[in-house]
Amino acid sequence: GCGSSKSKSGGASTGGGKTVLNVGMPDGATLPANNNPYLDSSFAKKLGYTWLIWEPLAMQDEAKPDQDPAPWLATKWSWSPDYSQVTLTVRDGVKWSDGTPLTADDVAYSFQIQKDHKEVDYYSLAIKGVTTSGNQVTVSFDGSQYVNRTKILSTQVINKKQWSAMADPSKDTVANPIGTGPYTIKTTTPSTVTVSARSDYWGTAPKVKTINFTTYSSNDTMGAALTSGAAEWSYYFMSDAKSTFVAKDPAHYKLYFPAQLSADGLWFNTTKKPYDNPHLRRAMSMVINRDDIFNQGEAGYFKPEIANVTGIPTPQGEPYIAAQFKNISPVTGVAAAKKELTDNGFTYSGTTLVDPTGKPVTMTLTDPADWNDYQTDLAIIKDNLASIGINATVDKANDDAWFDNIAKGNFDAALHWTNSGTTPYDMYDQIMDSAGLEPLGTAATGDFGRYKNPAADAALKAYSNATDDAGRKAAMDNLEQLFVQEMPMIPTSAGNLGAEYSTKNWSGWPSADNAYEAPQPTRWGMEDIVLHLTPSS
Amino acid sequence: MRYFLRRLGFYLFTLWAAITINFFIPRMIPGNAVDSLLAQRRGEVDSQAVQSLNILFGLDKHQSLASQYWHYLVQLSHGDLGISFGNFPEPVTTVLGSALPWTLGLIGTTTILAFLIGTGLGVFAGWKRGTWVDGLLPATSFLSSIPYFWLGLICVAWLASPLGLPTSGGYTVGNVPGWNIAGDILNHMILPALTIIVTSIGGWLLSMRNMMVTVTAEDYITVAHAKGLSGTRVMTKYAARNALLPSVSGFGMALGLVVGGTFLVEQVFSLPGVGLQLINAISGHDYPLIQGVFLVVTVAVLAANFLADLAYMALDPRTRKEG
Amino acid sequence: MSQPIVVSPQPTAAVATGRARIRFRIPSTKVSIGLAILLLFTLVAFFGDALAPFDPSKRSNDILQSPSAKHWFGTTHLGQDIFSQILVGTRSVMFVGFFAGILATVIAVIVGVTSGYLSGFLGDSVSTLSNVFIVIPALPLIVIVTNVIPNSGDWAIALVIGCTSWAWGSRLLRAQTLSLRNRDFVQAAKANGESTWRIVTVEILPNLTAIIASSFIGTVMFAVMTEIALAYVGVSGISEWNWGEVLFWAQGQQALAIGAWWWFVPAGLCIALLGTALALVNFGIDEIVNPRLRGGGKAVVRTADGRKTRMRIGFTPVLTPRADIAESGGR
Amino acid sequence: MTALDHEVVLEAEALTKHFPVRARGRAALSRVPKVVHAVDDVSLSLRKGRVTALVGESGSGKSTVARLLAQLYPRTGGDIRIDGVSTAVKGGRQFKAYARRVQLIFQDPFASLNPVHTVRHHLTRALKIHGRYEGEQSLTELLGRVQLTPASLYLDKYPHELSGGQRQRVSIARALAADPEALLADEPVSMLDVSIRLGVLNLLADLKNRLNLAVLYITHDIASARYFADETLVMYAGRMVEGGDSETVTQRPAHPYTHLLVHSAPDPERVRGATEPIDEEDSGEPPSLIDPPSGCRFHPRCPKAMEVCRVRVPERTLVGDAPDHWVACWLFGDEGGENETTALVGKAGDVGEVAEDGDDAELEPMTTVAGLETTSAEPEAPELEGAEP
Amino acid sequence: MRPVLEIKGLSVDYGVGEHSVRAVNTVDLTLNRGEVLGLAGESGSGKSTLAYGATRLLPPPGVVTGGSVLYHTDEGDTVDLLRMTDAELRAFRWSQVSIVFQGAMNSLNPVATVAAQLTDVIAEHRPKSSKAERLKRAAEMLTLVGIAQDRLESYPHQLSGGMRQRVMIAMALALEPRVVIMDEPTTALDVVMQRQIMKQLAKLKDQLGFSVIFITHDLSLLVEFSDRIAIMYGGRIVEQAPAMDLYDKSLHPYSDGLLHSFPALRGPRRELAGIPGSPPDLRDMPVGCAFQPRCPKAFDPCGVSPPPLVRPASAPERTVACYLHPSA
Ligand SMILES: Nc1ncnc2c1ncn2[C@@H]1O[C@H](COP(=O)(O)OP(=O)(O)OP(=O)(O)O)[C@@H](O)[C@H]1O
Ligand SMILES: Nc1ncnc2c1ncn2[C@@H]1O[C@H](COP(=O)(O)OP(=O)(O)OP(=O)(O)O)[C@@H](O)[C@H]1O
Ligand SMILES: [Mg+2]
Ligand SMILES: [Mg+2]
Repeated sequence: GCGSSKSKSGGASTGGGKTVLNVGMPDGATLPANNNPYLDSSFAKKLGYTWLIWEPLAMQDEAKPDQDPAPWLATKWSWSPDYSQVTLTVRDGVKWSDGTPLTADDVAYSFQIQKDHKEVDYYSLAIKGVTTSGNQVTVSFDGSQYVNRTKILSTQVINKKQWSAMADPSKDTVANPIGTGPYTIKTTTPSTVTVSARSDYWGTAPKVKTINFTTYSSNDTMGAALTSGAAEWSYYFMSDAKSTFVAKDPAHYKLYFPAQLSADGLWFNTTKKPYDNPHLRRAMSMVINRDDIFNQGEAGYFKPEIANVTGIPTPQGEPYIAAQFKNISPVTGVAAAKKELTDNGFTYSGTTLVDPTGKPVTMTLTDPADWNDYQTDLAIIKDNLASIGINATVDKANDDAWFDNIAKGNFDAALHWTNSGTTPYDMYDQIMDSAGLEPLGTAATGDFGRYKNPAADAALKAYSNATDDAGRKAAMDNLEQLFVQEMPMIPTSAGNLGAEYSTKNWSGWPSADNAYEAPQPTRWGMEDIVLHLTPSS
Repeated sequence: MRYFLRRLGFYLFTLWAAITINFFIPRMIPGNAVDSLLAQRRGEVDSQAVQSLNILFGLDKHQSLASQYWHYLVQLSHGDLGISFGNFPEPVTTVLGSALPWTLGLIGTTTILAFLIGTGLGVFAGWKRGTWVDGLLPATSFLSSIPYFWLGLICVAWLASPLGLPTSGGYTVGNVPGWNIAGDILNHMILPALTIIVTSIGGWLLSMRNMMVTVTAEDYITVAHAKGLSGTRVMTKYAARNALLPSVSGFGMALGLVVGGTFLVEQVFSLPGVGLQLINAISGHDYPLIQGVFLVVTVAVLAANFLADLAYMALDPRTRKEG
Repeated sequence: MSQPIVVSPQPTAAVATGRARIRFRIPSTKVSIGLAILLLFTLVAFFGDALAPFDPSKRSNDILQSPSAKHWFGTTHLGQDIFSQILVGTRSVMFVGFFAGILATVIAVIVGVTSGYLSGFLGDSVSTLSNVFIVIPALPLIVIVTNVIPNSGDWAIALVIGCTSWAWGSRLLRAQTLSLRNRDFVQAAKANGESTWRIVTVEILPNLTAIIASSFIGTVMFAVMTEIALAYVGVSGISEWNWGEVLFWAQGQQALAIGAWWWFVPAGLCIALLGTALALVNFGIDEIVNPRLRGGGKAVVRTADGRKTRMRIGFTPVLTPRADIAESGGR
Repeated sequence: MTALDHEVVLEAEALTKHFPVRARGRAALSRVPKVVHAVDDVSLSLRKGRVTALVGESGSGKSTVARLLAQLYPRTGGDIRIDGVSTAVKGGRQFKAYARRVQLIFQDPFASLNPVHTVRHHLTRALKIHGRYEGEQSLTELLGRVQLTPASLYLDKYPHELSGGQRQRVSIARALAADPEALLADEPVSMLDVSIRLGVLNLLADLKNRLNLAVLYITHDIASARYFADETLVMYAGRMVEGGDSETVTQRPAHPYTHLLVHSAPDPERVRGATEPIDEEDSGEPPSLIDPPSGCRFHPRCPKAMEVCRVRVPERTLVGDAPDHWVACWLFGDEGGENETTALVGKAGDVGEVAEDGDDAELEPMTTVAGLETTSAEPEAPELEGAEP
Repeated sequence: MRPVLEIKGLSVDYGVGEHSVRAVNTVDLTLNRGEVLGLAGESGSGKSTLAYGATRLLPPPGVVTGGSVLYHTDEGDTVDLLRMTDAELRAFRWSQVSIVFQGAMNSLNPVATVAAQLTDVIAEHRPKSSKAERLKRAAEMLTLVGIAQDRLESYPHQLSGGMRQRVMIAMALALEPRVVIMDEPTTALDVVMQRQIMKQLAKLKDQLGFSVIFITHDLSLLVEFSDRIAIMYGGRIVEQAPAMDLYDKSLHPYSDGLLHSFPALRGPRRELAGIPGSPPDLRDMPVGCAFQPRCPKAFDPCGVSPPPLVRPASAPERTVACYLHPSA
C-alpha cells in the first residue's frame, strides 16, 4: 500500500487516547494550500476542511432534504411570505478564532461580499440588499428564493475584518483563515493540511483533537491509503471496494452510500430516430439488467439498484410510488421486450432488430472514459441490448467533449444522473419538463433528451402548484404513469452521497442504522459528523 | 555571425510557431473550463454555479480568438503565463514550478542514467558482436518493447511490498517536510526509476550497438589494432568515441522530451509532475496551464537541441571552427 | 603487337546461381523468429474474430476466473473471455500500428527527402515544419486531437498518430539525404542525364532503405504504444477491442490489486512480443538492404590449434590448411 | 597535322569557380564572404579526335574544371561553349541533351557508383537514358570495351564486390554508354595496374580515332599524358600555367612548376643515372586557395620568383619552341613585366631567350629540358597498338 | 643479408567453406634487413591481402589458411606471427612491424588530435614513458617527416592528404620498428608530393635502418626506390628480382608484359605492348599456371600444374615461377 509502513505516522493512535483523524481525498493537488472557501479549486473545498473553519447559518442533512435544517450560527430565521427576504438571528457567544466575537456585521458581510463580487456568488443568488439591526440580519433578494432556501442557509459566515481587507476575495489564498468553526489550521504541507481543535469553540468541544486532510494523487493511492488505514474517511468510487477495502477489515472498514431521490439512467436523444419511439425505449428497459449493473458496474454498493419501473429509488421513494406500480420490476425479459417491439412495427432480420422504417437499430452509448462504473454499466447495457437485436457500441468520450455533447443534445444515448430533491418531482422535472428544453446545439441544463410532452408538462405543473397532499399524490401518480409509458430515460441506479470510513479509531459515524447525516467528507454535513465522533473503545 | 544569427532566427521561429500551435490546438477541444469542472465533479457542482465560475475565469467576456492570442503574446513577453483555471488562483508559473522538479528529478535523471547505461552496454554489445552477447539482444528488445506504464503497474503490484518499497512516486503523503524528506523521496523514486530505466535502456543499447558495428568496420579501427593498442583502448577511444556522435543528438531530443513525454509514468506512480499536470489541464480546459506546459516543453526541446548542437561540436572536431 | 578488345562470350549460369544465393539467402535465426511472430500476429489480425472462442464482449457467469482450459487467459469482471479479447483486439493494434507507421513513414520520406534534396527556400521551410512538429509534444497533442474528433475509430486514431509522428524520421532522412545529395554517385547519375525524380527515387531512396525501414519499425512501435496508451487512459474510439482496451478495463477494475493478474499480463506481454518481433526484423533489415553487410558467411571458425574463434577485425584467424586444396603443401 | 585541323567541340573561356566557405567562429564576423578560388580564369578547348591532358597537383582544380564542363556546378564566371554555342544548363531535358554530348568519368570510382545498385543497373540506366539500350547485348558490348569480360561475371556484381580498377572501368563504360562527343575523364586509370591502364588508355585512343571523340584526360601520370594526349595543359592552384603539345610540355617544360612536376615523376632511368638527380629539398606546401598568393600563385615556391611575380598575374605567352606551346610565367613575359623584371632580377631577358632557343645551360631547370630534348629528338605520333581503325 | 621477415607458404582465403576464394596462394617472400622490397602486380592479384594476411589484420571474411610468417628479431630469435596469441600480437605490432594503410584519411581517427594518436601508441608500448617524453617523441617524429610541430594539436581533417600520409609514416616509425609495410601510400597524391614522401622515407630508412615492403602499381616508382621487386599474379608471387635486374630483363612473361605496359616519361617513346586477355577469376582459377591463358609463350606443362617458384639456372640471385625458366 502507498506509504504503507512509514506513513503510519499520521495514522491512528498516538499513545492511549486517540486524537487524530485522517481524511483523504484523491484530488492530486500539490500546491501551496489555498484555503479560499469560495473556490472549488481550493484545498479547503476539495478536501472539505472549509466546513470546519467557516460554519453555515444552519445545518441541513442532505440525505433528508425534506427535513428542516438545524440552527447553527443562526439561531432563528424567518422568510417573508414571498420568500424574497430572510431575517436571521445571529447566535450569541460565538468567538472567531482570533478571539473577537461574531457579530451581525460579519453575517451581513458574508452576503454583501456575494453581492459585490459576482465571482464568489456561487449560487447566483441575486442578493438585493443586506441590512443589520442588533443581532439580526435581513437579506433581501430579487424574486422568490423558495427553491434556494437551504442554499442560503448554508452560506458560510466569514470574518468581515479579514475579508474586507482583501483586494480580491476570489484570488486570495486566505493564508491565515479566521473562522468560527471548531478547528484552526495547524500546519500545511504540499499534500496535507492539519487542523486542530479550538479550545474556545462555541459548541461542545470536539473529541477529535487533530484532523489531517490529505490529498492523494490518484484513486489508486487513495485506495491504498484507505486499506492500510492511513486514511480513515474518504469519498470516491472504488471499483473493488468490497474485495480490496471492506474485506481487509470487515469489522471496521465500512461503506455507507445512502441514496438520494434521484436516478442515474440511460438518457436518449428523443429527437433522433428511432430513439424517439417509446416502444423501443420500453423494450430496452425490459432487458437492461439493473442487478448486474449494481453488482458488477457499481461494485455492489455505489449507486443502489433501481428496482421499480417508475425509476423511483426504493426504499427511500417507496411512499411516492403509485399503487399499480408497487413492486413492479422494470425488467420483464427478452420475450416480452421482443413482443413489445414486434407489436409496434419493429421487425427482425435474422437476429438484427429493424425499425419500422426498415433500418437496423444501432446506437452509440457514450460516457467519459474515466468513469469506471458507467463504463461497466454501458458494457452490460450493450450486452443486454444485443439480446433484443440492437447493435450498440460504446464510445469512451473525453469528459469535456461528452459534457458538451450531452448539453447540446449531440448523442444517441448516455448514462447520466438527474437532480435530486425532497420528492421524485425534481427527478421527473429534469427528465420531462420541456421548460428546460433547448434546441439541439444549444447547451441545456435539464431535459438533455429534448423530451417534449404537453401531458408531462401539465402534470409537473399540477404537482408544483398543488395545495394539498391529495393533489400532489394524484399529480405524482400521473407523472409515474406517463414516465412508465414513455420511458424518456431508462433509470438504472439511484443517486447517492457516501463515504468509505473506518471505525477502528473513531465511532459515531452515520450509517444505515444511525442515519443522522449525509456521510460525505466534502459536504457541509461533515462538521456535524466530526462533532459526533468519539474514540472507539 | 551570419550563421549564428540564422540559427537564432531558426530557434525563434520554431518557438513562435510552436507557441502559436500550442495556443490554437487546445482551443479546438469542445467545451470550456467551466463545463469541464462541472463534468469532473459529476453533478456535485450545482448548475447554478456556472455563472460565478464564468466570471471567475474571465470567460464571461467574449473575446475573439485573435485578441486572446494577441493578449497571450503580450502576456508572454512579460514572462507572465497567466493564472491556472484548475488551480485557481495560482499562477501557471507556480504550478509549473512545483511540478517541474519532480519531472526533471525523476525523468530527467532516469533519462540520463538510461542513456549512460544503455550506451555503455551498447558499446560493449557492438564490440562483442558475434559472441554470446548477441544472444542477449532479443531480451533487450523485449525489455524495451514493454510499455512502461504496464511495467510500472506490475512493479507496483508485485515488487513494491516484497521489497518494502512505496508504490507511489513523490513522497510519503502527510510527511511534514524536513531534512529527512530527501531520503524519503529517493525511496519513493526507486520503483519509477527502475521502470523507466529498464524500459528505455534497450533503445540506447541497440542504436549504440549498431553504430559500433558500423564504426568498427572503419579503417582507423583496423589501424588502431595494427598499432597494437589494447582492446579496451581501441573500443573506447577509437570505436565508441566515434560511434557516440549520432547518439548525441538523439540524446538531446530525449532530454528535451523529458518534460512532456511521460505523463503515464507520472500517472502510474502518482508523481505530481508536469506530464500529470498537462493531462489534468487538458481535461480541465485549463488553457493557461496547457500553454504553459507546452511552452516549457518547447523551450526544453529547443534548449536540449541547442545543447546537443554544442555537445556535438565539442565532440566532433570536424564541425568546429576551421583552424 | 596489337591489343584487340576481347569480348569472350561465356556461359552465365554459374554466376546467376551465385547471385541467387546472395539475394535469397535465408535470413538469420533472429530475423526468422521475428518474421514468424509477425506473421502470427498478422494472421490473428485477419482471423482473430474467427479464431476467438467467445464473443469478446459477451458476458457470462464465469466472473473473474483465472486461466483455465475454457478461458485460456481467464475472464473479466463481466465474465468476458480475455483470450478472445486479445485475439479480436489484435486487428486494431496491427492496423493502427502499420497504418500509422506507413503513413508517418511516407510523410517522413516525402518531407525529409524533398527538403534534403531540394535546396533553397522550399527545402528550408519544409524542414522547419518538421522541426516545429518535433518540438510539439506528440502524445498530449494526440490526446487533444482525438478529443476533437468525436467517435473516432481506428482510422482516425491511426491518422492522427501517423500525422503527428513523422517529424523525427523526416529529420533523420533529411540529414542523410543532405549527405547523399552531393555524393559522387548522385552527381554521376545526374551527369549521366538522369531525371531528378529518378535520381531521388532510384538512386537516393534505396540508400535510405535502412533508415526508412528502421524508422518505419520505430514508428509502428510508437503507434502501437501510443494507441495502447491512449486506450489505456480511455482516449480511444468506439469500443473496438484492442490490447489497450483490455488494459483499460483491467486497470479500471484494479485487476492487479484484486489479484486478477491474468487480466493485465497477457496484453502487456503481447505488446512486448510484437515489439520484440519488430526489433528482430530490424536486425535483419540492414543485412537485407545493404549489399555490403550481406554474406559474411560464418562468424565462428575453428582455428589451426583447434579452438573456436569468431571472425573479428584486427585479428585474422589462422585456420588449418584446407584439405581440398591439393597444392597447399607446395612450399 | 595541327590542333587547328580539328573542330572544337567543347570550349571553356575564362572559366572561374569559387566555392563559398561557411565561415565559423571569429572568421564569421568578417564582412567579406570567404571563397575557395578553385578555378580561376581557365580557358581550354576540346577538339574532335584529340585528347587533351590536364595535369597538375592535387587540389589544383582539375576535377572542378571537369565538373564545370559537365555542368554539374554552376560557374562563377566565364563561358562554356558547345559547338560554339554558349550553354548553361541546370537540369531537366536540357541537361539530358547536354549529357548525351558530354560525359564525365568521375575521379573516385568508390564514390561514383551507387552502392545499392548492380553493374547491370548502372549500365542499363546509362544506355536507356539515351535510348541506346538494345538488350543484354549492348551491356556485354559495353563491358567488353573496358575489358571486363566475361560480362556475365560482372553484370550482377555490386560495386563493393569489385576491385578499384574494376570499378573504374565500370565508370568508364557508363560514360561511354551515352556515346558522347566529348568525354571528360577524371583520372580514369589511377587505380589500375599498368597493363590494364594501358588497355583503357588504348581504348580511349581508339574511340578518339574511330569516333572522333574529344577527350579531356585528367591525370597525375605525366608519362601517360605524354603518350596518350595530343595536348597537355598544366594547372597550378586553380590557374592554367602552361599548355601545348604533349611531347613538348613533358619534355621541355617552360614553367617552373611544370618543371618541378615533370622532374618529380618517378623515372626508372634516373637510377641508371641517365638523368641527373634532382634535389630540391622541400618543394614546399601547396598554397591555400581561400587566400591564394597574389600575382603568380606559384611564386612562394618558385625558385626563380621575381618581384613582379608577387604583384601581377602573368599572362599567357607563347614560348615559341613549338607551335602552340604557351606558358603563363613572367620569366617569359615579353612586355608587361619586362622592364621591372629586367631591372629587378636581370635574368628575365635571358630566360626569355633561353626559352626561345631552348639551349641555355646556366639555368638549372632548362638544362634538364635541354638534356631531355637531346634524347627525344622528334616528337612523333604516339604508337598506339590498335589505334588504327 | 639477413632476413627479417620470412613469409612461407602463406595462403589467405576470403570466407570459409564452400564459397571461399583463395586470394593468396602459398606465397613465399623474404624481406631482408634494411631493404626496400617492392610488391607489384595486377589489381586484385592479392598484394594487399598478402600484406594484411601476414600481419593478421585482414578483416572478416578473410582467414589465413596456412603457412607461417617468421619474424627474426635483432637478438636472433624467431617468432611466428601466425602462432601468436592476441596479447603477443598486440605487443608485437607496431613495435616490430608497422603498417601504413592505403587511405590515410581513413587511417586516422577523425576525432582525435595528431598528438593523441601519436602518443597513444607510444604509451601502449612504452608504458614507462612520461607524458612529456611521449609528446617530445611525437614532435620529433613530425619534424622527421617534415611537418611543423605546431600541427600536433591538429585534427586529421585539418591536414592535407599529403600531410596525413606523412603523419601516418611518422606514426609508423614512432616506435622504430624493424619492418614497415606500406600499401599504396602515394597513389592519391600528385607526383611532387609523392616524391617528397618517397625521399623522406628513403632518408629515414637510411637513418633508422628498417626494412620496407612497398606495395604499388607504379613500376617506375618501384624501380627507382626499391632494392628488390616481387611481382604477383593470381595470388602467387611469379617473379622476384633486384629492381634494376627486373627492369632490364624480366623472366616471367607477366612481368615482361607489365614492363612493356608503362609509358616512360623520358627517353625515346617506347612501344607499349600491354598484356592481352583479362585477369583470372579467383573462383575459377585456371588449372596450372594462372597466367597461362594470357601467356604468349605458354606451352604444354603450363596447363598442368602451377609452376613452383624457383631460382632459375640462368640467374640464381632471383626467383621466378615459370616453366620457361626451370630451376638449376
Ligand atoms: N564542393 C566544394 N566546396 C568547396 N571547396 C571545394 C569543393 N570542391 C572542391 N573544392 C576545393 O577546390 C579545390 C580544387 O579541387 P579539385 O577537386 O578540383 O582538385 P583536383 O585538381 O581535382 O585535385 P586531385 O588531383 O586531388 O583530384 C580544392 O582546394 C578543393 O578543396
Ligand atoms: N571481402 C572479400 N570477399 C571476397 N573476395 C575478396 C574480398 N576482398 C578482396 N577480395 C578479392 O581478393 C583478391 C585480392 O584482393 P587485394 O585487395 O589483395 O588485391 P590487390 O592486389 O591489393 O589489388 P589492388 O591493386 O587493386 O589494390 C581480389 O581479386 C579481390 O576481388
Ligand atoms: Mg580531382
Ligand atoms: Mg590493394
